[in-house]
Amino acid sequence: MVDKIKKWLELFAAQLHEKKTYLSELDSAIGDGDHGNNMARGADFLLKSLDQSGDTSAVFKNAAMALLSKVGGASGPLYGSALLALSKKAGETDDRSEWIAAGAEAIAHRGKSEAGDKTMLDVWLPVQKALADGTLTHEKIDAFVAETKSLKAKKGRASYLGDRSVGHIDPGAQSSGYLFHAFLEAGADHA
Amino acid sequence: MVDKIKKWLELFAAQLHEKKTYLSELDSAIGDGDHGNNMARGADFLLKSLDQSGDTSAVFKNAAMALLSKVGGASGPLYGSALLALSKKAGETDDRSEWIAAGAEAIAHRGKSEAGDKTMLDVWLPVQKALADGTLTHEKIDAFVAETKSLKAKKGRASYLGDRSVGHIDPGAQSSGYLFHAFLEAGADHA
Amino acid sequence: MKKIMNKPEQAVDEMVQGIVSAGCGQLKNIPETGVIYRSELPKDKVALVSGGGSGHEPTHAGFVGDGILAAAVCGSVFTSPTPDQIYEAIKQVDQGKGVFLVIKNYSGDVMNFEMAKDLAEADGIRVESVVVDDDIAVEDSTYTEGKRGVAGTVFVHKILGAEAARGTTIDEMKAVADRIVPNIKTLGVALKAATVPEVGKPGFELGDTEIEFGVGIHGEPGYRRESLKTSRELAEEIVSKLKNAFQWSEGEHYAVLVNGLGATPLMEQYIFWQDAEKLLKKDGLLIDFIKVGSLTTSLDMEGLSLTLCKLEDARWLENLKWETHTLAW
Amino acid sequence: MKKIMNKPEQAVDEMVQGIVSAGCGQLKNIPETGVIYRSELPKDKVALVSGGGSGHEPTHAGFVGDGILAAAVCGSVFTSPTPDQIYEAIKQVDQGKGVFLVIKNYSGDVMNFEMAKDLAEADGIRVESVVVDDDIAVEDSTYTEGKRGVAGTVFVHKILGAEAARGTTIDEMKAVADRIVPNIKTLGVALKAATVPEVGKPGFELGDTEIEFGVGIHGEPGYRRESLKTSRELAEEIVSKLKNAFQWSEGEHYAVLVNGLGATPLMEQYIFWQDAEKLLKKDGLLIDFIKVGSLTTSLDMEGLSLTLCKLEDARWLENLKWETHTLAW
Ligand SMILES: Nc1ncnc2c1ncn2[C@@H]1O[C@H](COP(=O)(O)OP(=O)(O)O)[C@@H](O)[C@H]1O
Ligand SMILES: Nc1ncnc2c1ncn2[C@@H]1O[C@H](COP(=O)(O)OP(=O)(O)O)[C@@H](O)[C@H]1O
Ligand SMILES: [Mg+2]
Ligand SMILES: [Mg+2]
Ligand SMILES: [Mg+2]
Ligand SMILES: [Mg+2]
Repeated sequence: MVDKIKKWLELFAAQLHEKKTYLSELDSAIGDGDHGNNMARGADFLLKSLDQSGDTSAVFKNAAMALLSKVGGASGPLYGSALLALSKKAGETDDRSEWIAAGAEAIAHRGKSEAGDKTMLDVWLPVQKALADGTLTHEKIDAFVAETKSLKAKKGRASYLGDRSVGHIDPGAQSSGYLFHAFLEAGADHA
Repeated sequence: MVDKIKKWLELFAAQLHEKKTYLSELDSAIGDGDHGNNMARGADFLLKSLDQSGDTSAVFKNAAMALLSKVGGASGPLYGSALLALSKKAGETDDRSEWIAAGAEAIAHRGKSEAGDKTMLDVWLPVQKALADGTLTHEKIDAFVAETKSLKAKKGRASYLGDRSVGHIDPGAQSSGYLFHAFLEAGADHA
Repeated sequence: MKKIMNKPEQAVDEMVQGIVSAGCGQLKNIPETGVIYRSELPKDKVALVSGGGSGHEPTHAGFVGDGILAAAVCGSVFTSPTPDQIYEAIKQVDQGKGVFLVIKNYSGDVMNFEMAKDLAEADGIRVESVVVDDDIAVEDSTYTEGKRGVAGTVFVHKILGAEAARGTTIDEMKAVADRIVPNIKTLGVALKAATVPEVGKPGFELGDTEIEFGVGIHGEPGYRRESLKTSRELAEEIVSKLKNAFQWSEGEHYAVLVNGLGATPLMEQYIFWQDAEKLLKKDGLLIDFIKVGSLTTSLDMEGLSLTLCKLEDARWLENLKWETHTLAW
Repeated sequence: MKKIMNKPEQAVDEMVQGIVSAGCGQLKNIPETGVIYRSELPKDKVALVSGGGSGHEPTHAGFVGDGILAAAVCGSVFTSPTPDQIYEAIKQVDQGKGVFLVIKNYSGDVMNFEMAKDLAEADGIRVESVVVDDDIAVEDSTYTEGKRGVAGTVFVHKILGAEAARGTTIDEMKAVADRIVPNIKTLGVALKAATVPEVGKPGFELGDTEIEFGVGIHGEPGYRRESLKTSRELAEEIVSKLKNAFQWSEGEHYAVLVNGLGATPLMEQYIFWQDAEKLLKKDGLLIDFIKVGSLTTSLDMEGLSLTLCKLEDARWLENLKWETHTLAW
C-alpha cells in the first residue's frame, strides 16, 4: 500500500512543477502571485522526503514536515497540517474518506476556515463527500475546483479583495485539485 | 536707444518661452535636459527686470541679475556674466561688436572655455566677428548654431559624453542663437 | 523584468549575506534559515523578534539592533517564513526572559508564527506575540480575514523594542502591544505594481494614468482604481479615510510615517507629506513625531502609504525617539 | 509621467517644506531660497554647507544636522542653485569661524558656488571649498571638464562634518578635504533613466534588456550600453574599473557605499553588495565601513553606484562613525 501512497505524492509533486506558472497566475489575480512558486519549492522537498523508508503513516509525516518547513505562506502550514492529520488517521484506518475528512478538518482548524470561504477547503470537503459516496471522478474534481470561481473569498489574501475576488479560481483549490487527480491516478483512493 | 535694447531682451524672453521644450530636448541628448526650463524660468524674471527704469547699462545690469539669481545651472552664471559685461561696455561705447566681444570674453572667463569647446561661446565668437565685419544675418546665426553639431564637447555636461556628443547641437549655442536673432529683429545691432 | 540579481531563487539568501555584511559585525545569521540576529544581545531582557516575507526591505532586518529587534526572520519573497525558521530565531535570541513576536495579520504569517510559538513553548521558552492589523483599506468584518498588517508595523517594532531595552517584562510588553496596535492605522496608494523576481511580471497592471488606492504590500490589488491625481488630492483621500477610522479630535497627539513603497523617490514622499500635514494641522492634530522614507516596501512598487499612530501614552513618544543603531531606523 | 506631485514648478519648494517639517524642529528654511539649515548651530565652529540641484534626495538636505551639514542649498531639479541662494546660506550659518563649501564638479555648480563665495568674502566671511570629482566613468583629461561629483560626496560630507564638530579650523578642514577627495572613487550603472518633472519623459531610453554603465546622477548618459547582466557580472565590471583606478594592494583599508539611484529596491542593492564584497575580499582589501542605501539618487532612476574611499587616515574612519542625528545618515 505504501507504494501507492508514494506514487500519489510523486505525481502530485510532478504536477506542481508542471503547473507552477499557472498556479502563480491564479494567485496573482486574487492574491500575491506566489502560490505556484511556494508549492513547487515544497514539491522538491516532498520528493526527497519520499526516499526515507517507513509505513504509510511515516510517508505522510515526512511529507508533512517537508511542506511545513519549505513552503511557507498560508499553504505551507495548511498542507502540512492536513498531511499530519492523514499520517495520524492512516495509523487508525484504511478508509480513505476518513483520511480526507481528517485532512479537511485539520485545514479548517489551522485556517479557521469553513466551506464556502473560497479556499482549498472547498475542494477537500466535496472530494471527501464524493469519496464517501464512492462517486469521485476526475471530472468531479475539476468541477469542485471550477466552482470556487463564483465564491467570494472570506479567508486568505483573496479576502482583502471583497467582491473583486469573485470570478477567479482559488489557487489553493486548484493545487488541491491536482492533489486529488494524483490520488485517483495513483490508485491511492482504495487500499 | 534703450527701447531697442528692451525690445531685444523682450523678444529673446518670448523666444525662450516658445522654444523651451526644444531647448530641453537638445539638452537631453547631451546634457541633463533642463536648459529650456532653466532659460524659461529666467525669461520671466528677465521680463520683470525690464520694468525698472534706467539707461542701457542699467537694463543690462538688471537683466544680468535676473538671470544670475533665477536660472542656476551653468547657463545662469554664464548669461549673467555676459550681460554684466555688456552693461559695463555699454557705458563706454556704442559699438555693438565691442559689446558682444566683452560678453564673449566674460563667458570664456567664467566658463574657462574657448572656441571649439562646443558651448554657447561658439555662437558668441563668430557672431562678434560677423558684426565687426558688418555681415551678420539671420542665416549666419543659424549656421553658427548648426556648426556646433560637428564639434566634440570639452566643457559643460556634454563633455562627459566624449565622442558621443558629436552630431548634436549644443543647447546653449541654440539659446544664444535665439538671443542674436532677437538682436537683429529688434534692430539692436545698431545705435 | 529588469533587476540586479543572479538567480531569483537565490535572491533572499544573497540579500541576507549582503545585510549581515553591511552590519559590520553587529549582525549574524543562522545559515539556511533566513534568520538575522544581533551578535551581542543584552542579558536578562525580553528579545523582540519579527519577520515575514522578504521584499519589504529595510523591514524587517534593517531594524535589528539595540533598542529595536533582536532578530528578523526573512521568508521567501512575499511569503511567510516557515515555523522552523521562526523557531530557530526564537531559540537563538532567548535570554531567559522570553521572546516577543511581532506578526503581521496574514493567514500565512499568523499560522507559521503560531506553530513556531508552539514548538518553542514545548522547549520551555516563554513566547508572547501581537498581530498587527493597521491597514484600513480592508474593512474589518467577521466575514473576512480582518485587516492586513502593513507599514505601521514599524512603529510597533520601535515602541516595543524600546520597551525591551528598558527591561520591561514580557507580560507588560504584551499589555503595551495590545494597547498600541488599535492606535495605528495605515492607508496606501500605488502607481505601479511590484514584480516578484520568480514571477517576472507585475502583480497587476496599471495604465499610464491609473493609480490604485488601498493596495497591500504583497502586490495584492486595492479597493479602487482611479486616474492619476495630484499629491494634494491623494492626501485628501487618504487623510479623510484615516480621519474616519480614528474619529480624531483637535489637540490629539500623533506620530506619522510617510512610507515609500519601494520605487517612489523621496522627493515625492516629502511633497506628499507637505500636503498631508496641512490637512492634519487644519484639524488641529499635534504631530510629535515624523518619519518619511521607504521603510516597509513592496519590492519595486511605486506609491506610498500614510500611517498615523495616536500617541495615547507619552511614553510611546519617548520610545519612538529612543536611541538606536540599526541599518535603517 | 506618473509622479506624486502638484505642479512640477512647485515640486522643490513643496519638498523643502516637507523636509523641514520632518525635521521636527531641528531644521529651518530661508523662505524662497531653497536653503535648509540647522535651527541650533554650535558656536565657534566651522559651518559645513553643501548643495546642488534637487532630485538627489536625501542628498543634500537629509544630511543637515549635528556632525554633518550646517545647511543645504536646494536648486531646481538637476540644476545648480544660484549664487544668491548659496550666499544666503553662507550668511545664515557662519558662526565667525568660516564656512566650508562642498561642491560637486559640474560647471554650473562650480561657477555658482564660486560667485557666492566672492559675495560672502566681500562681506568679510571666511569661505573655503572643495570640489568633489569621484566619478571614474569620465576620464580625467585636460581636454574635458574633468570627472563629475557623484555619490562619493556623501563621504566628504560625513568626514568633514565630523571635523567641523570636532572644532577643526577651516584651514585644517581644507587640508583634510584636499586629501580625502582623491581617495574617493565611484562608478554607476543604470537600468532606467530618470524623468525630470518639468520635462515629463526619461532623459534617455533603455530597452527592456539594456543597461548603461557610467551614467551620471543628472540623467547624463554613460560610457557604454550593454545587455542586462547578472549582479555578479555588474560587480565584476564595476569593481575591476575601481581596481584599475585605485591600483589597490592587499591589506589596504576602505570604506564602501552601495548607492541606489532612486527606484532600485534595497534587496537588489544588498545582493549587489554581496557580489562586490566577494571580489574586494579576494583582493585582500579590508572593508572597515559599509553603507548600503539610496543616499544620492537621481529621481526615479533605476540602478546603483559603488563608491570606495581609501582610508589613508584612521581618523577618517572615526569620522565616518561619528554620531549624528539627521534625516538620512
Ligand atoms: N485561512 C485559510 N484557510 C484555508 N485555506 C486558506 C486560508 N488562507 C489561505 N488559504 C489557501 O491558501 C492559498 C494561498 O496560498 P499561498 O499563495 O501559497 O500563500 P499566501 O497567501 O501566504 O501567499 C489560497 O488560495 C487558499 O486556498
Ligand atoms: N564651461 C562652459 N563654458 C561655456 N559655456 C558652457 C560651459 N558649461 C556649459 N556651458 C553652456 O551651458 C549650456 C548648458 O546650460 P544648462 O543646461 O542650463 O546648465 P547645466 O549644464 O548646469 O544643466 C551648454 O549647452 C553650454 O552651451
Ligand atoms: Mg500567495
Ligand atoms: Mg542642462
Ligand atoms: Mg505569499
Ligand atoms: Mg542642469
